[in-house]
Amino acid sequence: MKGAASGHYGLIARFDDSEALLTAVYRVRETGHRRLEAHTPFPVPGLAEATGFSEDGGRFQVARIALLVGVIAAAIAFGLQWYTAVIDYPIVVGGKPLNSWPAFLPITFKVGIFNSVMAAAITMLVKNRLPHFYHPVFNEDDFAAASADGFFLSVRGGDTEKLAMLLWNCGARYVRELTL
Amino acid sequence: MPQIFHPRVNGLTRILLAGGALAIVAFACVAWFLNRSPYSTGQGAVPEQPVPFSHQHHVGGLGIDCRYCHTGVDRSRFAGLPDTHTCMSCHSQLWTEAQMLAPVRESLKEDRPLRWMRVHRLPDFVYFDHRAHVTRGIGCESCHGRVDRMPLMSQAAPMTMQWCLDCHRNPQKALRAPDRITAMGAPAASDPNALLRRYRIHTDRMTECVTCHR
Amino acid sequence: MPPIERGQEGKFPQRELAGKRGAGYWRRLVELAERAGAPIESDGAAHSPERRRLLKLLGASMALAGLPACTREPQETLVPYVQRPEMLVPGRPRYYASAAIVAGYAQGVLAESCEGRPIKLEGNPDHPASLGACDAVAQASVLSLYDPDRSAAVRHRGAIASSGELLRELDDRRRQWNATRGRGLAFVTGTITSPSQRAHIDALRQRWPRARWYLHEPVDRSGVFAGSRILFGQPLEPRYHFEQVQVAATLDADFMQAQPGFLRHARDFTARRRPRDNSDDLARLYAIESTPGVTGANADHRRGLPYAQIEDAARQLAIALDIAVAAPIEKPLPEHWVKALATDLQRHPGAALVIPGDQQPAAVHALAHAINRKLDAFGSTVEWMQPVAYDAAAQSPAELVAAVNAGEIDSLVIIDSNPVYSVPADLNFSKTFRKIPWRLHWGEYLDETAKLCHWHIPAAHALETWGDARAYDGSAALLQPLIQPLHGGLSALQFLQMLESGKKGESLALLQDFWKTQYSGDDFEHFWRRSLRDGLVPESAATTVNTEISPGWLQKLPAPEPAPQGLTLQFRPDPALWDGRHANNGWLQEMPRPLTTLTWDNALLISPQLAAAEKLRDGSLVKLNSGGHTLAVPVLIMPGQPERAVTLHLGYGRTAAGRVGDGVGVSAYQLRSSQNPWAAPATIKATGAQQTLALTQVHHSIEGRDLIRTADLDRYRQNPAFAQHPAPELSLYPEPEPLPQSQDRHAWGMVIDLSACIGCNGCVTACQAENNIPVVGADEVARGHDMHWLRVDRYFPDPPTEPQPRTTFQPVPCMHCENAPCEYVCPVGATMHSGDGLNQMIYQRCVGTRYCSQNCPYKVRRFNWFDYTGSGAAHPALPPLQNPDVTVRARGVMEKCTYCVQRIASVRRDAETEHRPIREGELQTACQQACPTQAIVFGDLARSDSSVKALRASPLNYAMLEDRNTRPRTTYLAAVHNPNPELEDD
Amino acid sequence: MSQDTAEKLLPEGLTHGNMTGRIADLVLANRARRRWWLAFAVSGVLALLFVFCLVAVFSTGVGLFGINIPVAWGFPIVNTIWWIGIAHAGTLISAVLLLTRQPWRAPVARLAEAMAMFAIVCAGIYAIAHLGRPQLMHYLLPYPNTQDLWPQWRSPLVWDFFAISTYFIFTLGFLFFSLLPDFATLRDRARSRALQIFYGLLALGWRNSAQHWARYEQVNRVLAAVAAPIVVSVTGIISLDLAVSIVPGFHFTIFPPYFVAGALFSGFATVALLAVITRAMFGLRDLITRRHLDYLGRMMLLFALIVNYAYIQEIFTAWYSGDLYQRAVTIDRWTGPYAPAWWGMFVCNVLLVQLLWFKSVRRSSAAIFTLAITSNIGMWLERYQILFTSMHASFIPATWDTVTPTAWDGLLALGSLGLFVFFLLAFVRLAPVISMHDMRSAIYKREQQREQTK
Amino acid sequence: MPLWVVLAGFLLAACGNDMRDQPRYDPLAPAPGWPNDQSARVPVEGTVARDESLQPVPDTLPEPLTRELLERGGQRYEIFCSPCHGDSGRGDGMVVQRGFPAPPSLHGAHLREIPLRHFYDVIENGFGRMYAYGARVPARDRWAIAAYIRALQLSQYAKLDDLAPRQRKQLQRESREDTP
Repeated sequence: MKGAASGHYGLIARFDDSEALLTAVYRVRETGHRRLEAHTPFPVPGLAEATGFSEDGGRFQVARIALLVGVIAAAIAFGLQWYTAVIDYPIVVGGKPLNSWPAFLPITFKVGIFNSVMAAAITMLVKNRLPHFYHPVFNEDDFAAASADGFFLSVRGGDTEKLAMLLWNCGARYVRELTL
Repeated sequence: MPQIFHPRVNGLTRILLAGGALAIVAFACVAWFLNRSPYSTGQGAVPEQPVPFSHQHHVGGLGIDCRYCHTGVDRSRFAGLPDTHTCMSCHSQLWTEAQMLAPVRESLKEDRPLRWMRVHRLPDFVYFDHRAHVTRGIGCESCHGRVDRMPLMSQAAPMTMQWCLDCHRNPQKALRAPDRITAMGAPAASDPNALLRRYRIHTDRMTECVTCHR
Repeated sequence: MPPIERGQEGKFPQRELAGKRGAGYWRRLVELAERAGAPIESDGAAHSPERRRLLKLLGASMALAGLPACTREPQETLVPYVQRPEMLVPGRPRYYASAAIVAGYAQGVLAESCEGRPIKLEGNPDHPASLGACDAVAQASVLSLYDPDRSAAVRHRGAIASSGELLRELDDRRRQWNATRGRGLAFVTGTITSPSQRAHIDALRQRWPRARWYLHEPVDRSGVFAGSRILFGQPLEPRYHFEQVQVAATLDADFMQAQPGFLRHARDFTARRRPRDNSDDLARLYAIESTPGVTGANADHRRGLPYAQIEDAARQLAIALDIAVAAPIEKPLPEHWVKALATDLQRHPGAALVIPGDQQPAAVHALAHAINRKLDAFGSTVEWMQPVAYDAAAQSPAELVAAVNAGEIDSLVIIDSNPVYSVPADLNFSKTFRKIPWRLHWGEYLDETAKLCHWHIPAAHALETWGDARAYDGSAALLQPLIQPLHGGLSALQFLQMLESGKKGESLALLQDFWKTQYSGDDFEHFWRRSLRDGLVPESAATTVNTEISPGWLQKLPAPEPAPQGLTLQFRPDPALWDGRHANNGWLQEMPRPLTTLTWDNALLISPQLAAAEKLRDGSLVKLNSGGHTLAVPVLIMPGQPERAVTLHLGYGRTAAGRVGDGVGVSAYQLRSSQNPWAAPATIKATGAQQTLALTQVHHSIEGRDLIRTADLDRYRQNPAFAQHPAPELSLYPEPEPLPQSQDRHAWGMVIDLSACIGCNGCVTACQAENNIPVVGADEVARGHDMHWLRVDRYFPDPPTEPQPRTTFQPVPCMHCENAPCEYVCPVGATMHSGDGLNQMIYQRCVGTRYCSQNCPYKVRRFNWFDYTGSGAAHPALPPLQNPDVTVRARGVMEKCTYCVQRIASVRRDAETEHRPIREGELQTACQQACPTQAIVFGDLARSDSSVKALRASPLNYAMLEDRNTRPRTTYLAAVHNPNPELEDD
Repeated sequence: MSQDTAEKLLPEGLTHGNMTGRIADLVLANRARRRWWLAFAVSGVLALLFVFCLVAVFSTGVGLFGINIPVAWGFPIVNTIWWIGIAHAGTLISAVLLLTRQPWRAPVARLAEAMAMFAIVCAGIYAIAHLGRPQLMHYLLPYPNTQDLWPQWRSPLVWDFFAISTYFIFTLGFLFFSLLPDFATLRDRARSRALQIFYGLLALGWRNSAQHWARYEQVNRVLAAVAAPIVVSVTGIISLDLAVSIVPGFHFTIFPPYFVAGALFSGFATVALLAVITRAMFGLRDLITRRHLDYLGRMMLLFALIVNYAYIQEIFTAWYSGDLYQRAVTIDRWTGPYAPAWWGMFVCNVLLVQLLWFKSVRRSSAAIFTLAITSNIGMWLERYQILFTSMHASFIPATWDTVTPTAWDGLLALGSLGLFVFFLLAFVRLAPVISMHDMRSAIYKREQQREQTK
Repeated sequence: MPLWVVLAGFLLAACGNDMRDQPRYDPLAPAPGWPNDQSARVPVEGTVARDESLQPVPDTLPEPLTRELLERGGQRYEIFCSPCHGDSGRGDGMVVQRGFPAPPSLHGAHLREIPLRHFYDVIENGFGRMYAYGARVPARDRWAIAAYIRALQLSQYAKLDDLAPRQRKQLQRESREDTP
């Protein structure tokens, strides 16, 4: 099913290998385009940075979020155990002290880990905007190659003519228009 | 590769995700609420009794003491229900013709007991003891509500374990003087802690499992 | 279309259930009840079921949230009294004194009655035969009260008949008997100690003098009276006073388990054998046994001899004591042993006692009592009295068979006896029995005999009727009914009265009529009520007789015979089923038999030596041949069994006992002969097949672990603290706080005296009765799924082949460890600790991880592997019997001894309500209450004056596995034995 | 790793395109073969058997298992621990190899992850099935209830409950993220609309964008970093189930590391087993090479040695501690009713694995296959003997008893294997058995290295 | 599908007896199949329980007259008697006001003379229209009520001389104790 409304989204160019793509990315960014995406079948080192992704992407980097959430969750888990065992319904068990804090650690750890994993996963999906089933780049007929051996660069908006020339000049195999 | 999905799917996805999250929260809330609602505690339900016996009339109106009929409250774990004889103590003279009391008279005549529907029903694994409460200053009203205002008996308190524990952790608010146990609408005791000492209530023991479960 | 029989509404729907079997019994009852009370419209309106069903369906499918459920669960009802009896407060149990009849003799009980239903039996402290203790058989009789297999209707040729027809038929018969003065009429009874029954029987005999009277008692005590005839020329019965005994020797007498008065004997004798102080003198017990029994297991010196050699041993002893009897042909006992025994006996004149076994022949009795006379025991440790149950006129089953074959019997009335099952096989009784033209049976069950009778009349259970019975010392107890007969049976007096007068009398009136003839005072009413309340008729004990041994007794002794060569097969009454009469009782079937720990089966006890010789293991099937009959029996290796003797218990192999007892074990009666009822030559042959035995304990060696600490008296006197082992040096655990000492706080604890415990398992059944412990059946027991909360561990010495093993017993309930390992591993907190030291088990919280059991070092936790109590179970719980104060556990939950927390709660609340401390003796656990030897003491460790506290301070007190730092609240007093120093080398 | 090892792990002539095509076609193009259908049917029947047995157990009671009072934990717990061990290896292999950037990870990681996923499912089901009242499992959760009750936090089983559920979610996430780019590949290559939608939904709209990849690698790194602690802690907690208790054979402080090693041992064995089967079944001998088998064999040997050390340590401790009960248990293991289990374990885990010292053995498919099976059997026996010998004869001799497994035990065990295989077979048809994007990266790395060498 | 079957098995497990309803008879529970479905049964006529007294009922108060006894009697009088006899014993209780035939005043000459035992017997066995209260009022309470009635009468016609000397002293002592 085609999209109901059609309009112009941008351009997409296919390159033969990652180097060509990388140089094209640099070139296009030099001309001031910011809304571009490089599509490669595997992670190409440096490519993401070239498209404007910063490795330690600010405060909301996946690992940091994971750590933070994990620590908070662990604290909550410990607090819950302590509260329930010491405050809410203290009962003597096996002659052990009410606040058997070493026994609370495994769950504290588990809950921390669990939440940090969830946080990492969710952060990744959210920052990648990921359940995103419709995207204009899929309107490109050959885009399937991006998951095998195709290296693509899609640029949104901008001055179509100039950009197309630039991409040709960077050695694109072809440059095509992307509809909305 | 052609597009697989319609653009609207993106929005739909978001709605579904949000809806899913919301549904989980809603389910949790509903479950929480329902668990404590009269629907599952049985509060307020009025089972149909063989005789529409009105506590409002007998207790609120006539001022008969609870123990006249529930003779076991201060002697046994089980409060006891009046035998037919107890009803007939008065109704051999009052309303001797009333159709409404026909089952009572039948019962006496045929030596067949009345079968009252249970209103308060703890699970069998809970061992509640009326005597332990009634002789230690907990009045009927604390658990059964304003019986003197109930035309037909219904359960007033949730009777969940949490409800029991609320009082067992802090019984002061419910204590009464010994002569006020069966009184309805009695004001709270002025010095609950004195009563606590007077009744020698073991607040430390009262939340132990074995107090109520065996 | 056949007419459907319907039970009348309100009455027990017996007809529907008659003859039905299977696990769904109670369920079927419920269905019947539902059918009987068909729903009636509330407003008397008219609709057909279809329409209602439509509505219900709609209602169910259209429940609107928030409305009180359209169709709730069926409402529960409360059914109060029409007129509540005085003093009966629903929810509070009341107690009635009565008596349980164990092997014919009365044992005083108190029946706990909840709203008029008997729930549990406990010992009557006022009764001389129990002194508050209660054995397993008496405990279990309340289960048989509610046994759904009990006979519920008069039957004629197997079909249910009306009692009117029966009366008409009886009238015809009685007219005939009156005419012939009873010719051709015969009665069969068992042992009857009831004075009123005997009076009625005497009346019958007077009425029909030509009628014959046969006594059939499979476990008869004829040897006792035959022995006394030899000595005194008249049948007398000895009464032992163990409280006086300093040295006792038994000649195959299991007086702590299998003889009348055994509870009292055990109580009295162990009281002399437990040290409370290291200056105490302890009594000493020598046992000579043909089969290892409880008494022998507790003896200081024990010798096992085949049945036939007991007499030889008696002769040896008599000779050693200078009694001029003929010497035995071979001397079974070592000389030094006999000598030591003789000197020991002689050292305590007037405090020594030799006890002959009830099943031993007359000669042994005569010899034993001659020895007693010699030891000045008459009048001190043994007294003679008129027999409690002895009927000189009664004839034996063998004579009955002869009479029948001679055609002299045309009517047979069987009074609560089961000869078809239990008459020895050589008489071929059932075949003869069928020849009798008219046979009538009165009994509780439609048993083997009843099925072969023309008429069967259901008997009321002992807890349903008025009656009386005498105890071992002859004192009479009155039996009160605790409930109206559930199945409308007749009491014994009613039955006898019916025979006598053709009318159905009133049970109470009949009994009172009899006792009015016995009572000479003027205030009969007071006498009567007092006897009922106390459970004992005052001053009714049998009169003692001062007699002397008649001079010619030696001549009356039979000559010594050579011991038979080859294997002897010995018979024993079963400790639980006795002669088979309790076979349909699940509690008894599942009670681990003392010493063998076998349940649900009888096995041939063989000695380890024989087993080694025949290459037999526990459970190996052998072909047992005796007297021309052969049985396939599994064997069980029994250390201490005489090498050339094997023992088989009576009471199994029933075919018409009921759904519980049918087909359990094999019937020893098929090998028994009427001539030689207690021992017979036999052969065994291994078959190579194997059968699983439902044993509750399969490992018999204590493996050198210090779980049971014992010492002999000398060592104890030297080192009273011998049981105190040094604590582990380094403990990772924090020390617990000391016990609370306030008046309000309790610290429950238990001390079990290993010196006193004789391993009788009475406590196990008491706990079962008190705590709604289910019966699980043989397969489950065999899989290790037994459910008793209290087990009695029994250890044989290593190696098991030692000829004279000393067996040790150790009751193990939950220890209520202060640092309970079971608690901290439960993920849901279903088992936790209470402030007064109980290890609480909260069933409804348990999800069944079984981790607690893994971590309980004592392995006292039990798990409901299947639904053992529901209506689908093999032995479903009987609702009227269950203790209403104890949860009936469901599938998948763990359970264990709770220290009878329901009793604690109830007694404590009584005391607190009355603002007083708990009285001494007011609070007893069920096991404590039942124990004949008072080996179990329970109480409050926080009270300085409690007996538990005192025992805890004893140097003998130790905790099992104390090195695991579980700090149990149940501790043990180490056992102290009193062996004869002269027999040190034994 | 030197460059030539990387060389040999990948066949020549492998390009992004043809590699992707080959692996994707295993899923998309090839019709399932008879062998597969047969195996699928058989395992399906076994899985149904599993379900049937579960229903029987749930509706009748855990008494169906061969357990009783001294031995209250039987087959279900043995199998739980065993399956969890297998699961752990899967996760750990994938994660640790990722973190340490082992070049031979790519072809075997997917197998390891899938195996972990299905093993944890089996383990979880077993853990529930062994409960007496599984319908009340929620009592282990801290949720506000009208009884005001909470779980008992000191119990290792509560830790377990959290551990296994955490681990389940983690494994699911790990597997899914590993699959995400491959789902996109399959989406892009699928022909039928149904498959496009199926994989399209699973791929979440993955666009292979550079930034996607960047964050993807970040999250994979986080997951991998977390994997090790998770695995160690989960196994550790499982082992604490035993170690916390005072049962003589359980009460060892060495249990956690010992269990981890054992888990890895059985896990590597299972991966090796699957690798052998996969390369044979799908003709992937050039992608999963003998070198890979060699590496797997080495890992098996390594962890086997650790496990052997633990055995020695355990025996030594029992002897050295002087604890009567410990010593009795140890003797019992060798001589008691369950001695065959111990000796079987000894043969499998101690003797046979020594064969792996030989390179020829490590590189032989058949040998690895055999040893993998024996190692799994050995590890199962190890768990079996730990549980049964420790429990059947503990402190009080009167309580000693043995227990025999019932038919239900056996059927359930068989069924769980069937379920595992069933899931694996289905997985193999629905998802690529070798991680395509990892392979593409590997090829790219090789190209880069060649560039440099040029 | 297997999931559902497992779930069904799970539910089966949940269908079992969860101990909320146990196969046992709690007080006054119905017993299907027994007469009138009653689990509570009447003890057999003529049996004597352990807690029953063997002594004949005495003619006067069997225990010393204490304040505690009078208070107990007063409380029980309020519960069981006052609905008909009224708080003051004049036969004007609430139930009488609603049509129950009026009982005679307890202050009638006849009743002031009558021995205490009479009240005991009437409570136990009933009298005329008054049903028996023996089941509701245990023996000690009967004496307590009787004593209280006597005290009520005395309060109306106070004559100390009517009391036995011992009781008189008792009362005086009690009242003396109470005054400070």
